[in-house]
Amino acid sequence: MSAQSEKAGAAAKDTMSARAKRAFEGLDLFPEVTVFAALVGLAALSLILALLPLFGSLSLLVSLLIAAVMAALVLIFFMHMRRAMTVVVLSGMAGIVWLTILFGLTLSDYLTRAGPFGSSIEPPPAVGRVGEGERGL
Amino acid sequence: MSDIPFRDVDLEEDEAGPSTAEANYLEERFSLWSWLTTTDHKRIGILYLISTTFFFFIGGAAAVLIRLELFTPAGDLLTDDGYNKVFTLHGVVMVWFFLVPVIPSVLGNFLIPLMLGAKDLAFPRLNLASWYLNIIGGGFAVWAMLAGGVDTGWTFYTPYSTAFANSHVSLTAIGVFISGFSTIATGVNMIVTVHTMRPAGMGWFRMPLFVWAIYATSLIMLLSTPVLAIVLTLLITERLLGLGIFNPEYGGDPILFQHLFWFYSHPAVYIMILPGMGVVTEVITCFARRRVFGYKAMVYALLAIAVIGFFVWGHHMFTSGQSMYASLTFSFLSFIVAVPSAIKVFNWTATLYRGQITFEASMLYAMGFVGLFTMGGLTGLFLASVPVDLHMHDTYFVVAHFHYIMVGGMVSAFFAGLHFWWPKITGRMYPETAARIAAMLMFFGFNLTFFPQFILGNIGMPRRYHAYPDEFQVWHVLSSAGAVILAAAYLMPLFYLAWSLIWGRKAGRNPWRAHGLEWQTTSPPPKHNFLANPDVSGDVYAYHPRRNPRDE
Amino acid sequence: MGEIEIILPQASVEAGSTDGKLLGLIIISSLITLLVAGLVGIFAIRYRKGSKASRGRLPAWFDSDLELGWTLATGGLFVAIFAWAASQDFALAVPPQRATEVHAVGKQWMWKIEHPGGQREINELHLPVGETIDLVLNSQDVIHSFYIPAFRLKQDVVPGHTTRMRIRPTRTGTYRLFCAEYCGSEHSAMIGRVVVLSKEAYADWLSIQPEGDDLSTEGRQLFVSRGCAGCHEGSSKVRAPRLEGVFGGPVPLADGRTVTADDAYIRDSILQPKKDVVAGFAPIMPSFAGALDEGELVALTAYIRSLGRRDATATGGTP
Amino acid sequence: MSKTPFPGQEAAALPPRALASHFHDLSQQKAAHDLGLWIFLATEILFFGGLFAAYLVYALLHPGPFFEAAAETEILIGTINTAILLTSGLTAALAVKAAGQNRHDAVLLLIGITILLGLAFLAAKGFEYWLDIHHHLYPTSPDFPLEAPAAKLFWSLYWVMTGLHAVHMTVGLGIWAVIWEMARRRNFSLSDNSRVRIAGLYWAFVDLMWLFLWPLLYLAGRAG
Repeated sequence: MSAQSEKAGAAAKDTMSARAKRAFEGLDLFPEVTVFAALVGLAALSLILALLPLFGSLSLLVSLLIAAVMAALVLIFFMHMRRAMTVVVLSGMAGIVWLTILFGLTLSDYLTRAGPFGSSIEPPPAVGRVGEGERGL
Repeated sequence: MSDIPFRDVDLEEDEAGPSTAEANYLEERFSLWSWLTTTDHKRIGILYLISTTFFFFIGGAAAVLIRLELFTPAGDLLTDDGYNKVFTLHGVVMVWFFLVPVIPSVLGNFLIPLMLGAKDLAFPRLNLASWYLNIIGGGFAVWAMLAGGVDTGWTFYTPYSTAFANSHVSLTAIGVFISGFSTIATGVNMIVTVHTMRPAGMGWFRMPLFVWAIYATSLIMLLSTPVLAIVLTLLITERLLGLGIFNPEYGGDPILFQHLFWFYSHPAVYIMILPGMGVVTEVITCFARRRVFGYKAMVYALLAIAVIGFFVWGHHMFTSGQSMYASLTFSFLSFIVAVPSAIKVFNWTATLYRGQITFEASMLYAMGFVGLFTMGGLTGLFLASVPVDLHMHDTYFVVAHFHYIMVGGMVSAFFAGLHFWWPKITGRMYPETAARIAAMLMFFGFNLTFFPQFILGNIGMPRRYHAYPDEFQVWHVLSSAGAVILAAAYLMPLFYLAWSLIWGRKAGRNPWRAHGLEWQTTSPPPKHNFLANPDVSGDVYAYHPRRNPRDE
Repeated sequence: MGEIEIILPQASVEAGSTDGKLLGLIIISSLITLLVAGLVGIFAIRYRKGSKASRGRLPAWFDSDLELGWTLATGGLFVAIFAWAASQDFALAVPPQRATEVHAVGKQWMWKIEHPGGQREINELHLPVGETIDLVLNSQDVIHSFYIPAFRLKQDVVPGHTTRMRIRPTRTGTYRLFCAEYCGSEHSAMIGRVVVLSKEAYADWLSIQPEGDDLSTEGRQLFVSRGCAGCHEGSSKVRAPRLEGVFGGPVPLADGRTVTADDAYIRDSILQPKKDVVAGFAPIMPSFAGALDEGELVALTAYIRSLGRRDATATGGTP
Repeated sequence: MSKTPFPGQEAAALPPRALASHFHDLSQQKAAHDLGLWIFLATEILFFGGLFAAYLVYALLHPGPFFEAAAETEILIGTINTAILLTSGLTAALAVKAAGQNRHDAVLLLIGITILLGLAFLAAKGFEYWLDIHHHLYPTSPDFPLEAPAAKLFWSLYWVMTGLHAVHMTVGLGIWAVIWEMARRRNFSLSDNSRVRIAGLYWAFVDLMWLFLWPLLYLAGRAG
C-alpha cells in the first residue's frame, strides 16, 4: 500500500505545478500555517530550555507545561474544538479529568508512605525466579 | 411539566397479536450467514445471549468443581495446581465474558433502540464488531484454558503473574485485552445513541431508567477499560519481553500494578451492577403498577455511583502496604459511594407502596435482587472500614460479599430482565409456574451457598485455599450443598425458555401492560423496529395517575 | 478443634476493638436489611393486586422530603461508622515504646522467622503474652500475607518492601497462621502456628532453643567470610570507612547530603554502594546485590548495628 | 428526504450521499461520528495515562537513576521525529480543510504528504531502535550500561511508550492509505462523508501523544 501511494505521490509531484496551483488556489492556509509556526517555535523553546541547566529538577515540569500549551493549540485549531458540540468537548475533558483522578489518588498513597520519600521500596537481592526460557506464552 | 393525560395501556387492541405484513426480525432471513453478518441490533443482542450463556455455563462448571473440591478439607478432587487453574478460570470467564457484557450487550443492545424509538444503534457495524471481538477474546481464553490453564487468579497480581507463574498468563491476558475492545465498542455505541438519536419530545428526564442505567454503565466502561488494557499490555510485555515495569528487582513496585488494576476493577463491578439496577426499576414499576418513586433521585444516584466509583479502588489494598493515610481516604470515599446505592434500594421499596403488586417470575427475581443486593451492599461497608478489613481481607467474607452482589444482585436482575422481555424478544410466553419455581429455588440455593461463607470469613478461612484445616468443614459442606441446588436452579430456565420457543403461548404486543416504547411495537418487532412512529407523548412511567402536574 | 466456631477467640488487643466494630456493623446492617426486606414483604402482601388495602393519594411531603431525609440519614450514618472505624487506626500512628523486633521472611510456601536472639523457626512463632512485638516482614519472591485470624490482623508481604506489623498478644494459646495472599501452587499449604506463652514459659522456651548464635555473631561471620572485613577492618590498607559507631549517627555523603545510618541506609550501601558514597571516599565498593539473601542481609545489618551506636546506648548493647 | 442505502449500493456516476439508513439527516450523522471518535480518544488518553502514571510514580520514587537513564536516549532523532510529526499534523489539518471544500486534488496531495511523513517518522524510529539495541539499552541485556536498577525501569517504560505510539502511528497510516485509495477512486463524497475529518482527528491525537512523550523521554534529565 505505501509503495503504491509513494509512486502515486511522486506522479502527483511531477505535475505538481499545474495541478497543485489549481488545487490550492482559494484554499486559505491561514490559521493552520500560523499555528504550525507557533508549534515549531514552542518545540524549539522547549528543547533549548531543557538543555540549559536553568531549572534543575524542574526542567521536566517546564517542558511539560510547554507541551500542554502546544497540545492546546493542536486541540483548538487542528481538531476544531471551538466549533465542536459541548458534549464532544466534555468527552475530551472527561479523559483528562479521569487521568487526574488516577494520578491524584495513586500519589496519595506514594506521597504519604511512612519513612523518607521513596525509602519504602528498596531493591532486594536478586530474588530466585523462574528462568527466562521456562516462561511460556 | 405539561399535564400529560394519564392513559393506562388498554388491553383490547393488544390481544390481536402480530398481524403485521412485514416479517419480524427473526423470520426475515434464516441463513447462518445472515445471522453472522447482521448489523441488526436485535440479532446482535441474541448472538450475545448465546455467547454469554455459553460462557456462563463454563464459569458455572468451574464453580461446581470448586465447591465439590471444598466439600472435604483435604484437597482430594483436584491437584493444587489444578484447583488454582479452576478458580482462576471461574474468575476470568465469569467477570469478563459473562458479568460485564451480559446486560448491556444482550438486553441493552436489544432494547435501547426500541426504548428510544430509533431504527438501530448509532454504529451498527461497530456493534457487530463488538460481538466478534468478544468471541475472539473468549476464544483466546478458552484456548488458554485448553492448553493448560492459567493459575494466577483473575487479579493477575505481580510478581507472581510476571516472574513466577509458568502457566498461560499472556494468552489469557491477550484474550481479556481483546474483550476489552468489545466493551469499549458497546460503550461508544450506547453513549452516542443516547446523545444523538433520542426521539423528538423525549428529554433527558423522560427516558426510561433502564436507558439511564445503560448510559451510566457505558460511561464507566469507557473511562475504566483503557486502564485495564494498559495494565494487561504491561503484564504481557514484562512476561514476554522482560520490560519489568513492576519488577521488584528493578525497584518497580507491585503495589503500582494493584493501583492500576483496581482503578479498572472496582468501576468494573459497577459496570456489572448498574444495568441490573436499571432492569429492576423497569420490572418493579411494571408489576407494582406504580410510577418509580423519585425518578430524578434515581437518575442522580446512577450518575453518582458511576462517578464516585472511580475514587474508591484503594479499599482492595488496605493490607497491601499502602500508606495508612491513603487507606483512610479510600475508606471514607467507599462509605460515600454506598449512599447512592442505599437511596436506590429505598426508592425501590417506596415504589411498592400503595401499588397493585402481582408476582410474575421477573417480579420475584426483582424483589430477590432488592433483598440480596441490600445484604451485599451492607457487607461492603464491613470491608470498607479498615480495622474489620484487616481481619476480613482475602477471606471467604470477601467471597461472600461479592457473590451477594454479583450472583444475588446481578444474575437475579439478568433473569428478571430476561423473563420480563422474553415475550418481546421471541414473541412467546414462558411457562409462569416453572419460572416462579426456578426463581424461588435460585433464591434459596443462593442463600444456602453463600451465607455460610460469611461465617467462614469471620473465623478466618482464607480465599483460594485448595485444602483447609478441618474446623471450617461444616460451613463448606453447607455451602457446597447450596451450590448443587443453585446449579439446578440455573439449569431450569435453560430448559423451559427453550421449550417456550416452540410450544410457548404466542405473546401479544404488550403481555404485561407495561409502559415504554418497546411495548408499542409488535413482538417480536419488525426489522426496522417500528412500522408507525411510536407515540412518545405519554409520561415515562405512567402506571398510576400523577397527583398533580406540579410535583415530579 | 471439632466444635463449631462462629467467632474466633480474641487473642490480641486489636481483636477486642475489631470485634466491637464488627458487632456494631452487624447490628446496623441487620436492622437495615430487616427494614428493607420487611417493608418489601409487608407491601407485597398488603398491596397485592385485588387486595382491599386503601390506595389513596400520597401525602405531599411523602415525595421530595422523604427522599432528602433518607439521603441525609444514610449519609450521616455511613460517615459516622467510618469515623468510628477509622478511630482505631489513628491509635496505630502512635509509635510503640519498647517493641521487640521479630523478623519474618515470606518465601514460596513457608514462613522463616528469626527472633532477635538468633532463634530460628519455620512456620512457627512463639511470643510472650502481654508484650508489644514489631514484626518486620519481607518477602523473597512473590506477595504473601502474614495472617493471624485470632489477632484479627494481616499484613501483605511484598517483595522490595519492608512492611511492619505491630502485634500485642493478650491470651496464651496456639492460634492459626495463614498466608492470605495467593502465592502459587502450595498457597494453601503455607500454614503455621502462633504460640503465645506466658512470660516464664517463653523464657524457658528461649533457653532450650538450640544454641544458634544470635544475629550479630552470625553477621560477624558473614562480615569476614564475604570479605567486608578485608576493607572495613582496622588494619586494611584499602581506604574504606570504619563501621564502628557508625550506626544511628549522621553520615556526611560525597554529594554534600548527610543521611542517618539506619537499617535502610546500611542495606542500600550493601546493595547499591554507589548510591550514597561517604564523603572523602572513592566509590570502589562492589555491589552485593544477588550475592546475599534476605536472611544474611538482616544478620549483617544486625552486626553493624551491634558495632555500637554513636548516640545513647553504650557500645555493644543488644538492640 | 430520499434515503439511499449507505454501503455498497453504487449510485449513478455521482458519489452516493453518505447518509446511513438509520440516521435522520446528515448533521445528526456527523455529530454521531464526531462524538463517537472523541469518546474513543478519551479512552486513548486513559490508555496512555496508565503509562504516564507509572512514569510519574517512578520519577518521584527514584529521581536520580531514572533521569540519569533518561539522558541516554537519542535526543537528535527524537527531535527530528517531533518536527516530522508537527509537519504531518499541518498537512493532515489542511487535508481535512480541503475535504470540507470538496477539493479533490488537494486532498489527495495532502494525504499523500502526510503518509510520506508518517513513514519517515517510523523509519527514523526504527533506526533509533536499532541504535538503542546496539547500545544494549534494553532491561534484559546482560551488559546494560547503567548500573542502578531504576535505570531499567526507565528503559522498560521507554520501549513500551514508544512501541505503543508506533503501533498507533501504523494504524493511522493504514487509515490514511485506505482513505487515499478510496478518494482516488472517488467513491465517497468528500464534503458529506466524515471519513477524512475523523482520520484527521485521530492523526492529530497521535501527534498530541508524541508532544507529551517527547519531553518525558528525550528532554528529561538533559539539564546541564
